[in-house]
Amino acid sequence: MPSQLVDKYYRTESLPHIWCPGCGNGIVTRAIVKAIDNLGLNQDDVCIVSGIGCSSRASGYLDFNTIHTTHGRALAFATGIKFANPKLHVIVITGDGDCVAIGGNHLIHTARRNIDITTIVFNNNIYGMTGGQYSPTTPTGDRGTTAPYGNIDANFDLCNLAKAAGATYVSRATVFGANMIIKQVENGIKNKGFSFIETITICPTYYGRKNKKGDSVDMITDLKEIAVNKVSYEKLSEEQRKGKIIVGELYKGKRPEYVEEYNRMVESF
Amino acid sequence: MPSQLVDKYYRTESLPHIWCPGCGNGIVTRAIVKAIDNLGLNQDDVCIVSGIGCSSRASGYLDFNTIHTTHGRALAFATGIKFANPKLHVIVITGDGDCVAIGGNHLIHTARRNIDITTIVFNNNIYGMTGGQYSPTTPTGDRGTTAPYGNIDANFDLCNLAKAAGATYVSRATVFGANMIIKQVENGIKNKGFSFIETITICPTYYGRKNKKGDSVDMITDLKEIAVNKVSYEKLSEEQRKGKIIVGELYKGKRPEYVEEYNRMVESF
Amino acid sequence: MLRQELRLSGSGGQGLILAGIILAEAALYDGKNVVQSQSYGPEARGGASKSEVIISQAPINYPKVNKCDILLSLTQKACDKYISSLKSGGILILDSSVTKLPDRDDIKIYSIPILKTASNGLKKSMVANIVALGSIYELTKIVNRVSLERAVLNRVPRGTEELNKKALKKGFELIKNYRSKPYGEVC
Amino acid sequence: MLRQELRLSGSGGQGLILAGIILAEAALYDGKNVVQSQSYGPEARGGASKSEVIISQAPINYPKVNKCDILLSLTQKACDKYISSLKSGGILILDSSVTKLPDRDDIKIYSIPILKTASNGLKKSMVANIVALGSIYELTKIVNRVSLERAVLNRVPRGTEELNKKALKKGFELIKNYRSKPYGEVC
Amino acid sequence: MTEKIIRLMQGNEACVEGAIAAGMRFYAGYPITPSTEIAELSAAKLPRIGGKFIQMEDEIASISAIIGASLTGYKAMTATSGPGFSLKQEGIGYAAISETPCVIVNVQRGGPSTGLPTFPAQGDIMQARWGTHGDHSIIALYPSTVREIYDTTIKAFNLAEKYRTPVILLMDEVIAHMREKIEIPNIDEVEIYNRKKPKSSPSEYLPFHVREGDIVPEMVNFGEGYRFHVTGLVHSETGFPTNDHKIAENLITRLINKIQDNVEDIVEYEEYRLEDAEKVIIAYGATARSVKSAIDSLREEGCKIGMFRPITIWPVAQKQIEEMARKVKKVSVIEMNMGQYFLEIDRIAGKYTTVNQYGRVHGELITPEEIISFIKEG
Amino acid sequence: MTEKIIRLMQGNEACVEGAIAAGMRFYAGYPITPSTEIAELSAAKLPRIGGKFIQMEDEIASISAIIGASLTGYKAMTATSGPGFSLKQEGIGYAAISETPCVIVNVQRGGPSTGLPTFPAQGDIMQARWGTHGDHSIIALYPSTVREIYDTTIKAFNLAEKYRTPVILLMDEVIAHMREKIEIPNIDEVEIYNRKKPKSSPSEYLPFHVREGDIVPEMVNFGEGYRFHVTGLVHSETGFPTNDHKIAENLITRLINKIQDNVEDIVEYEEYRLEDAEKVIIAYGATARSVKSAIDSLREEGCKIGMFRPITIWPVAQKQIEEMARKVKKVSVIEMNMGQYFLEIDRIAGKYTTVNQYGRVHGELITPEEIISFIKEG
Amino acid sequence: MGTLQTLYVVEEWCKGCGICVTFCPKKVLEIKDDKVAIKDLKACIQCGQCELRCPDYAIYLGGQ
Amino acid sequence: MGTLQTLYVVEEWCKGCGICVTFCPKKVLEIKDDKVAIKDLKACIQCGQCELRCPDYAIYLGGQ
Ligand SMILES: Cc1ncc(C[n+]2csc(CCOP(=O)(O)OP(=O)(O)O)c2C)c(N)n1
Ligand SMILES: Cc1ncc(C[n+]2csc(CCOP(=O)(O)OP(=O)(O)O)c2C)c(N)n1
Ligand code: SF4
Ligand code: SF4
Ligand code: SF4
Ligand code: SF4
Repeated sequence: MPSQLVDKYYRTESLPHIWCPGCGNGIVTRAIVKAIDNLGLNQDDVCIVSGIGCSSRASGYLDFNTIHTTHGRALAFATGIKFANPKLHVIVITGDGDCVAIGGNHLIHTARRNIDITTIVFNNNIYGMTGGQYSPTTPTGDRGTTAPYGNIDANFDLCNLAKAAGATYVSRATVFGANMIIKQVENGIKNKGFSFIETITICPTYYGRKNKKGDSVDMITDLKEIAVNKVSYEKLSEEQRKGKIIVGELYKGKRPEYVEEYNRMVESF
Repeated sequence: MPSQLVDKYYRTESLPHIWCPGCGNGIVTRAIVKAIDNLGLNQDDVCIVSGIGCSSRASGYLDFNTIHTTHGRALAFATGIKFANPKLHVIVITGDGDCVAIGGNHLIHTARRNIDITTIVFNNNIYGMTGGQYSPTTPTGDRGTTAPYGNIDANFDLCNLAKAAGATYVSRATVFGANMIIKQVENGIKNKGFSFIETITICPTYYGRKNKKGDSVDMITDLKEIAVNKVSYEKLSEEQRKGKIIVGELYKGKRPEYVEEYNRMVESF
Repeated sequence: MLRQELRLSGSGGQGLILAGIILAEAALYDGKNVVQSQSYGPEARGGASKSEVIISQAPINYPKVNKCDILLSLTQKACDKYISSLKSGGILILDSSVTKLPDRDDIKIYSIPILKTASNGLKKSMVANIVALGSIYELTKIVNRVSLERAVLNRVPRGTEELNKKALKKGFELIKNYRSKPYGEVC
Repeated sequence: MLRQELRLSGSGGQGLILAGIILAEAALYDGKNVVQSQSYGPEARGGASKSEVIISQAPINYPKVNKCDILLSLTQKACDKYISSLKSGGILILDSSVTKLPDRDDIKIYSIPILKTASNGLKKSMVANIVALGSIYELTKIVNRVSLERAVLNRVPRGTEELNKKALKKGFELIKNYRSKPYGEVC
Repeated sequence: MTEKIIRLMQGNEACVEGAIAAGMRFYAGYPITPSTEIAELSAAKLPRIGGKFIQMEDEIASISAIIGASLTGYKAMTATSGPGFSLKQEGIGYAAISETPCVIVNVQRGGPSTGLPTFPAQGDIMQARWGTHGDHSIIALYPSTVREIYDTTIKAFNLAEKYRTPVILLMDEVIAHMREKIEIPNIDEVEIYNRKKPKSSPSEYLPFHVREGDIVPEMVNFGEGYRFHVTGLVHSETGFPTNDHKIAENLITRLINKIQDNVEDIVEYEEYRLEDAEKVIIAYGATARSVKSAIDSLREEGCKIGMFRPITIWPVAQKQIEEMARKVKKVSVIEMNMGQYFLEIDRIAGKYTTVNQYGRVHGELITPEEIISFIKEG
Repeated sequence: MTEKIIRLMQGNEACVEGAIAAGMRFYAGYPITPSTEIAELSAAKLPRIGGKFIQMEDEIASISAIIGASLTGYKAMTATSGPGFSLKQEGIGYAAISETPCVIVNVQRGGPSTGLPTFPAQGDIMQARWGTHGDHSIIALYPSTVREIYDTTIKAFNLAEKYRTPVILLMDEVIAHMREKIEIPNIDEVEIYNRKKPKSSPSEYLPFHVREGDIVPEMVNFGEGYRFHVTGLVHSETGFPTNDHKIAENLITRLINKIQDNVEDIVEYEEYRLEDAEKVIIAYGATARSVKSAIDSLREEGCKIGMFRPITIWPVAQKQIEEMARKVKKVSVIEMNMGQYFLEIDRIAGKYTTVNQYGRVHGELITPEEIISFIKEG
Repeated sequence: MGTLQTLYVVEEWCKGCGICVTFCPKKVLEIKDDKVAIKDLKACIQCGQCELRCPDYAIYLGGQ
Repeated sequence: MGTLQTLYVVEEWCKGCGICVTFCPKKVLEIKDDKVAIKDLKACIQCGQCELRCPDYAIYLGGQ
């Protein structure tokens, strides 16, 4: 028998999930569900939209209105859903590849419109589903099956990008700090506008193996060392900052929300 | 007989161009050509890549290696060209729609890779070629044929976005300050990396007419009022900043350039 | 008058598409079948622009104008481009700014100051299209006058109704006055 | 031996795809025709995994294994899933961790401690696939031993050659020792 | 009964009016000539009638958004032209496999690529059928008058809902941009198909199960208390992905058969002067108008000729064309392309009679004169 | 002469090896199952032999980048599968109208949409021909053994260069992922077609003019001193856009005819035991391997049956199929789809003989046993 | 009784990654035959660290 | 002579937008019959403002 939380919010008949042993996706997914539970949202009023990738398989396991879309387009589908039925709390689950490789354009435009969608990126620094190719978040120099000599691309700072594009809630947490993810997802959902939450997760099977990061236990404990909050980060020297990730709530803004603006326009007739 | 500059760098047999009377596109195009002339680049070594739109028609008028690609994809074509033949100075001419509506993903990724391409966006705040629909840079509240009641979308700050995505030279100028465009294009070409130059231009036919901005003379002289440099901007009050545009060189960074990194990798074998 | 084909030509911005629509709508009020179409896109930008109207008692299948019965040309360029499409025996209405008259003796040519009337007489060059409509009407009676007036009022921007009524009338007059001159002078 | 079909089954990560490739390559060194294929994608993630090899004197057209002559199963799941695909008269090689033996009396079953040998005897569970190959060889002589050794050395990661040679030998021995036991005990 | 409204209307406008009459209340799009007026009119009208209009960042986002909106219960539409239609192909496949009703308008222009953006063509006929990857079913309709655009747009929505499928509405620049007389029917005379409320309760609801006697699974909307899953992966009746080969085959064949088995309900066509015809022209869209003119002239000269005009382009009216082919001496396919529908007609009719083709790709509507001389020569 | 190299090689690997042998030195792609190994191997190999590999942000960027690279003189390739192939359609049309040589590999998987990502299908046969908007020409090849993948990839590059066209290399998951014996030919035995240097000087160069006796315009590379213009708009011989109807028609028909007029040079096929066959199966790719097995069995039982296997899928080998159809009692098209190539074969052969179809879409290779019973029953 | 009843394991779901073992501050857990096993239930302080990070929902605290 | 020869107009290209007229600091230019016209050549100081912003390359300074 599963836990009450899992029992209530998961389609338990579809468990165990397809994710590898030690994959962080399950941790992030639970954190999202816990946040929804904490907020006491009605399951019928929640819509989970995902793209394609390991992480995007999460939608199938969750007992809400769920849709597993095409690769990279989750935010565009989500925009259609939210705009059509603003009653729904629309939550997007997406991978780093899904969200910012093929899907980058939808990310920046959804942020620009500040439509009330909460996006959680499962950033495992790799394309997991297709077997370990480097992604736009694979740190420079790291390996993937398509970067056998080390990746020469620079990697995105996703939070920076989301903020520049117009997101009004931007935060980052790691699967080590799973409680932080819960809090951020809660706040992201509460923000009336586009919320962007980057969760740093672990793919021991591909990213870990390709880059000799050890097993899932090594990888998750490493995150403890790497993740620092903004205040601490600012105190670090340039040298010390190398390899560190800033976690926490990085930006909160206030701008008109898209659907509300539309309604305002309609009311003005 | 055209001017020496025009005679040398334009395919004069294709002039006069298709742009409307008073359209700013001709001004920006000349500024680019002038910058190339100032730098003394060999015409055979310059490749102009454009997308689809009024502005993107510029490539056809210019006597370099030129390619008019598909809508939104100029930067992806340009990446192929530059990576394949790094000897070429690759200059991308694109519209606000081309570059950041349909083409937004290629923009952020080209910036991320910091590949040595100079991009000049002809930002006329509208989709000109298709007859005046609002674009991601149409200021909120302004009208387009698809925003008959005023645009409810927020508009991008393109320079901010390009910077957050990783561009290493970011600047903005207006067709009023055409000399500034020339200087910026020169510096953009000189920057070994991805350069992003936003030029604010005028579309009297659609953006102007739809938004009662007067004729081209009114619109171009308005730009004088609107454009301020960074230093002056910072001195303005919140209130005074409304409707202003910051012009000048907004960001210069230093990061490894993509093709050089590739070569470095190859040399390391 | 089974099928009448008109081509209104000039340059982009002269409102010829609207003129075509108004004419078509007037014919529709008359209970006729009608098809209106136009040249489109960047072509219309700067270059020659055209609007076509087919008016017919019978249903209209082929919806394009090939050889037209009536051609209006407000610019030299448009005249040069489309003159060959005017049927033998057809009517050519030219703005008087078009100075190089076509070398055809199988058509009737009317050269009248449409643009000047619109910009001088009415202080609004944007009503040239309505002036032209007035002249076309007066010359061809291709639609009922009541229908034409109704169509004009239905399609012009609110607030410009009076101006456009005046323009229409000016158009009628251009032809009325014109008639008094001998044809010889024009051809 | 016109066409021999093998299916190597177990769970993702047990190196069975590599084992299939090595076997196929060995057969190729023997001058045979050969096709190797495998189950793919997320299926292979966590769940059952399989690798298939067809070895034939004649050219191989249909490249898939339907009913196999030889089945290796390293896990209970794999055994349960694929047992029905083993031909009557075929050979089943089971890891001894597979405790629920299939209820078939038309096949020969060999239950041998492949995984244990790999993880205890060699202190490297990753060579289970090579141990299995050794056993398959010893049991079937489906390829030449020299070819098999060459193929192993050609395909395993640099630096692990010795370890793998040892694993192969352990595999041979598992069968050699096994042989001495009466079949009765297993079936 | 209220008075009939007679208006001069542009083709693209009739499309929007028809869509609204059919119940379209969600439009997402990205402008492109010669379809742009559809977006522009939707932007003006929808906000005023409780509908939603959104201009998306590109065509891919547009089709994604309408699929999302449709899943919440909206009748949704997007419109585009060639290059945008190419970009929407992946999304069309998603709508097909997820059985999400939606209408995609493609106002064809000269191709390939940017081609001749402001000139007409009929070059996307085969793409409408085969543009997305994998086996799937599709419905594509093609009107040829402004009034028919209105009616066909309504039909497109009805079929989309009835068969839970994306429906392609094909037009060409000629009919999209021309204005002609249209008599708008009274709304109560128009048959509108609305999504049925489910008979199942949330707990027994199987989102992709077809009830005995039904054509498609009952469709429930997101947010109505039925929490189901939608995916572009092959899925079982539960909606959850599976690799089961039997289920996969059942799903794909069901998707195809729900259309194929109901061809008679879906196909619509016009027969023009066919009664005693010995020669038949097959044409559609604007070209069919030229063909009518040509036929009238040819008939006057005593030529026994008629036209079969498919309004439903896909699925093809195989039975009707076969029957016709058995009776006539020659079938000519006339289209503004290099021979696309011709291939399908040749396949069907070629077994019984001679089939030939006349096509132009020069950016102009084929004229009656051309058709007359083609028929006389060949 | 050096010793022949015999290796065990995966289909996807043979594709990369063949491409490199053909001169491919630029690869841009985005990973997708089951084509990913092509990207992975290109990433490993190209940097070591003076080539360029780049992973782009998506499939659209990938095809754009290879077109760009090709214009600078590189032989360039991208590889993908169903969903990515749908996304590349606009770019394929651009390559077609701009006459830019490039090779697009589509390793087919079960569709539509995300479908069955790890299982084989042959569902993109028609899409390869008709996936992009507008009229255009295309060449599509489909090998069926690992060795043939190697050879056909070389052929794909040769045809791309010779006819200045995008060439689609179709595969299926079965042949892409299986390993078999391959004898790699000596590089000097392989015929490689390289882009010809122009005869014109920069000042007289007309980038889209076909010289008397040539098939396509001379191709010059960006940066070689010829400053010409490339566009996806309809263009004249100068490369500059035009709306001239005559020029438009000339261009489009030339694009189609350069392929159609040279079908004999382009088509390649295998005839298997056809000599005295009364029944013929048409199949391609992995399915053709099952068909061979089935034919061998059927022949043993005395059934006079053979196979016609197109290696060139598009343009179709119309003449050969016609000739064959005249001689046999029945033609059966067997493919892993619901009847795609069947339509084309039915069109061609159906005028002379009975044509039927056996198709499966369950994600497994059709077995010889199935084929045998299909042939016996029908 | 409290602690004794509140730690549950769903054995079929456990993939044996060992994350819970590492995060458990009281060394309550261990991996046995590739699955989690409760080694020392008495030591459990119900901190929930295991449940919070188990990627497979295979261990949790019940009741209250 | 200097100034006199240095200001050129390409009449066919001029679309009469009037931008040059506005930017000319010396009121050298005017619009006549929808085209630019040189009203007062002597006043021209060759500042190049007109050339810099003429969208149609219809006016420029030559020589040097
Ligand atoms: C259009 C398209 N292109 C490519 C793919 C193949 N594909 C599936 S998932 C994926 C990337 C997955 O990476 P990410 O989004 O980071 O998710 P992860 O699997 O790592 O959780 C790719 C490239 C696809 N399904 N569709
Ligand atoms: C795939 C595709 N979608 C849409 C279009 C139609 N289209 C052509 S240009 C354009 C936008 C032009 O806007 P912008 O890039 O700002 O350039 P401008 O014309 O304003 O200079 C659009 C939507 C197209 N050609 N291709
Ligand atoms: S491949 Fe990586 S991301 Fe995907 S399930 Fe396995 S561990 Fe997780
Ligand atoms: S429409 Fe606007 S942008 Fe396009 S040419 Fe005219 S003025 Fe310039
Ligand atoms: S050069 Fe200067 S002064 Fe002379 S005409 Fe031009 S703007 Fe006027
Ligand atoms: S700026 Fe150029 S186009 Fe405009 S009026 Fe002056 S010369 Fe003519």
